[in-house]
Amino acid sequence: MDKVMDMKEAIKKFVKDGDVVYIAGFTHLINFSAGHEIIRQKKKRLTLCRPTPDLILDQMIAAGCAQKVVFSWAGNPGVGSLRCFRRAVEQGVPNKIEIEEYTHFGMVARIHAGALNLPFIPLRSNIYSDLPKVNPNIKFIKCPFTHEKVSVVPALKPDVAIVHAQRSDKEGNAQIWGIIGDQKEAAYAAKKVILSVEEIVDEAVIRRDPNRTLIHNLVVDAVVEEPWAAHPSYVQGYYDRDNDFYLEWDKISREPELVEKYLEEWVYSVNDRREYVKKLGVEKIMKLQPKRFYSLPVDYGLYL
Amino acid sequence: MDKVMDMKEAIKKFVKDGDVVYIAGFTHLINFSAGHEIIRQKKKRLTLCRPTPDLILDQMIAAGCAQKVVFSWAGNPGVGSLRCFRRAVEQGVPNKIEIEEYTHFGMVARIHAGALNLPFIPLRSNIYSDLPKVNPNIKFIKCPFTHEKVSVVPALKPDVAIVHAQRSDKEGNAQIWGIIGDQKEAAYAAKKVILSVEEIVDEAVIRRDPNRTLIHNLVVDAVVEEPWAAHPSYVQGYYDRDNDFYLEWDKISREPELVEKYLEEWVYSVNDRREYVKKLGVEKIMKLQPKRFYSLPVDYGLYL
Amino acid sequence: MDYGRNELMVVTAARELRNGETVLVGVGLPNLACNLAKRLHAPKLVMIYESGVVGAKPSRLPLSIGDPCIVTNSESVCSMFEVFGYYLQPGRVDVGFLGGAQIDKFGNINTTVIGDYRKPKVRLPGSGGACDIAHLVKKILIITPHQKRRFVNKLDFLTSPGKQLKKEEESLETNKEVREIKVITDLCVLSLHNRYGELVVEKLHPKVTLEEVQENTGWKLKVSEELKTTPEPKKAEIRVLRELDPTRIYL
Amino acid sequence: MDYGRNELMVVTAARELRNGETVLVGVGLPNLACNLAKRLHAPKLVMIYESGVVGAKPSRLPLSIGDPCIVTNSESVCSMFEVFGYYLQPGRVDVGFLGGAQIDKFGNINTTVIGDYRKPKVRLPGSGGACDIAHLVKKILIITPHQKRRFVNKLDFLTSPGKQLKKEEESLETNKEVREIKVITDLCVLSLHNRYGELVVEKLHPKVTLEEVQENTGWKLKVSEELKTTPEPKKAEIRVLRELDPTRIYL
Repeated sequence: MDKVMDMKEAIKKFVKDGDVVYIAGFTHLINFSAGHEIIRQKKKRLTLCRPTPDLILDQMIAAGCAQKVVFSWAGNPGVGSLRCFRRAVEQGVPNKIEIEEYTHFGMVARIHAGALNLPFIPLRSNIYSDLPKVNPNIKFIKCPFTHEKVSVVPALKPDVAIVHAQRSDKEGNAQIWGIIGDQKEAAYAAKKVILSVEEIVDEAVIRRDPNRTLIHNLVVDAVVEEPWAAHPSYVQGYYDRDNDFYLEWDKISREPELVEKYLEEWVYSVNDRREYVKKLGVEKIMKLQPKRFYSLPVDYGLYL
Repeated sequence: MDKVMDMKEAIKKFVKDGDVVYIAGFTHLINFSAGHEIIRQKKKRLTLCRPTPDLILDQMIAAGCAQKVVFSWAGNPGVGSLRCFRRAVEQGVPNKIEIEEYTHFGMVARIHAGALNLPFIPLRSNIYSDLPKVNPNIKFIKCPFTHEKVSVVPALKPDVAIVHAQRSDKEGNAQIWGIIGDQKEAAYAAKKVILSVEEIVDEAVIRRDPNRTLIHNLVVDAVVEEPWAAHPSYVQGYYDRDNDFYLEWDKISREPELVEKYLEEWVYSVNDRREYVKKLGVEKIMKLQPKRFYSLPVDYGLYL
Repeated sequence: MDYGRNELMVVTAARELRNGETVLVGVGLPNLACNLAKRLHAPKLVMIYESGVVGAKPSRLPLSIGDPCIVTNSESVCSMFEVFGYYLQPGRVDVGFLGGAQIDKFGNINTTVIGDYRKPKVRLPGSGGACDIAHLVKKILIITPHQKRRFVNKLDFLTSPGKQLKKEEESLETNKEVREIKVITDLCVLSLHNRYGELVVEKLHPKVTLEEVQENTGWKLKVSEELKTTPEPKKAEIRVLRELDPTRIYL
Repeated sequence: MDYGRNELMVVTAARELRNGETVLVGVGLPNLACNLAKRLHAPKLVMIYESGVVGAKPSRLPLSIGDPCIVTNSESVCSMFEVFGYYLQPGRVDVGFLGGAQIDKFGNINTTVIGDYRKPKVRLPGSGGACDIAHLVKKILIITPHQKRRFVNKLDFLTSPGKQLKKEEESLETNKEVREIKVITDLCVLSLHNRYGELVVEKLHPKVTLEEVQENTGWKLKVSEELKTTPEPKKAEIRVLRELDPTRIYL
């Protein structure tokens, strides 16, 4: 019944070769710790789904974990190309990968439909684009009421979703603030859910603000207390995005050898996130610390 | 540009005879103040939409404002019948009303689709029920991907939505906690939105906790500062539900004469909500006050 | 120990709830049954209210399922669309409590109308979430007084499906297997039984006869081959139950 | 006052934004243009980021549209599905900023691939929200360097529609009227014009000739009958702009 475990155990238990894996997070809360552990455990033939693959999928693709990528925008945000992704698509290095692409709205609508257990969902997009020509999963139907033509996409129900949050209790009731992206939908759509958090807090902290709970423990299979799990992505109120690393990756990822070296140094030679953070060093940690800026409490009232 | 006005002006400006009106709120935050003002201004031939008509529609029906009711559960929650609603449906008193009914899921899916500007939305219900036989708006289609049969309902886009919230700034950025029901969807689905709040707060209060903002000012047309607007419904943290009145209404509503008397005393003879609250009296006000029970603040971080 | 009819019904319903199950709670007796189970044998019961509150710890007995006391100190609050969409529709709710003005032998329920839909004798509240719940939960529990006008041979209107008779091959419903339905009355416990394809008398309450049950039922009842007597409430059950409703609103 | 090419582009784009409009902000130059407009002539401009942040007041220049500085002190944060669903899809966004590797004369954009989709020469990032934005906003603004390889006669892939050429009668798109498209380059401003049905040169930047523009464009350009010269940036515009990007990341 106890869901609390470390990342090693969580990945071992819930990610299988060939799985459809959804690592959630739009810029914010991207679970690099889980991605690195998947690389260390040499998981293979994964179908990796994310609207924005970001550096984490770039690294997983370079490490040979991916068979297919389902996405909507494969770039290095604010910087440029995702070069390992491109090498795989353009040259089949280190292996050929299949791609399946949507618009952002299409991707989040798919995971939203998955969370709702709907077979499909309509959206007003796609109709004038070439995307439906290369993706048979973008179809068009007529509205049964207005007879308008509207595009539809199928639900996405990953085998595993990996989400990161600021905090949860040990059952996995998770609270998130800042950009919430696709975190909730991913958790509710997936068959298994690995939740990692910056801190596990007492149940009472969660219950003091139930409207803040984005993910209920019912859908959570593993709870991992993993501070700094998101670096070089960020956690609102806990640490800043490491923009320098996003710029640096642009250089590293130009050369397969440099990528190899990076993975060796920061993933394979590192046992877990604790070691990774130690390696990051005090200076980096201090530099990424924001100033405190608290919300005001709200009154729920005690009704006796 | 200034949206702040009193309830009289808001109703006058935004509710027209014959309009489709959606007063939001599931048990919580039901805007009785707006309902009473609509009665006072003798609005006619309204199509009134609410999953749970509750006492507010019972009173509006009794006052002759309604031509049609779109709903999913027409009862007095925890008490029994909505007797004025029944008299209208069973006996055409004070006037015949048309009804259009759904399941709860169907109703909230309709307003959800309206908020999203989708023409329709699928849901997994209705198929074994007699409801589709009496409501042609519940249709069935085949999923274009899985070929399963699934029920669909059309979007609901009211002319006016009336929502109540704990607080907003004067532009109408509204924060709600406790049961959020259909408040957000109603606001985003409607052509015009009247927002009333227990308190108008400084913009800075809202900006300290942007994840708490349920309704953005973009969709809000009128902001009314109206303490106790929800009584005998309630506002989480501000005042309790007046369960005694819900029980009392069961007696009042048995006799059209008693209803008439109630409306005369508590609606027609009262100029506005301030007078209504004065009439409620100190004892009642004090009795409905919960004890303070605050959430804990969260840290958004200041990123410089 | 002395106990009332409602107390026996609530205790019997509570025993149908298992630890770790997720239950969609209604007000009144169902709410008492859930809270009783949670305090006794099912501390990990997850209580979901259709108002959007999940993991509630109510400080008092709520009159409605939207009471502020179920929000304060709960684990999570979501919108109404979300409670149906994220919990009920994906089959995350094990048990749903329903009630109704009319029930037929397949566990179908009418909460819409007595008489003709267009010319109602009595207009009832309608579906609410009941039809959705009936489509989507694994197990339906019904608590109701046993009266002939309620246990009818033919419903005036089928609001919420029991056995989901009109099963169509291409249908989408999550729970295609024949699911469990238990009807707990003040006379007996009826159960939807695979072998009979309809509700059968499974347990008779203490001192109740089969004849008495049949007299109050609008169709010829089948009886389980393993008919039992409903166990009497234990002292602890009655004690906790009365703590839950100290002013005897429902008991 | 001296100014750079990017500064002129940003100032020109900023002037296209009106007070009270709602704009879907991209990173880089579009973000600068929005913030510039907001500080000068359009204080009521509502900035929406596709990351779900509405009414942002960024304390620094964000590198990405998901930066934490756009969250702190914003008016509202919602999920990504909600920002597309509640703001873009109902037509609540007036202006969208787009960019692209290739643009054709109808304002159609390619951000997907150079070469064949299945055997790409260069795999670009893909649509992101661009295709959705292009379907659903009233006005599209494009800021881009003016190069022949960008301004092509035929796109390798149509990611995001400009004029929405393949208009089908039964289509659902919100903005059925011909909407406004402005392309702001380092040479000129092109505008989708009803009369011509394609992009026409509307304004030439100071010291730029029509020949220079044509040389850098892959199709025969039409020119507005009321061709104007782009007004030079004002001192105040340049001053505020440089305050916004003090370390000259984009300028």
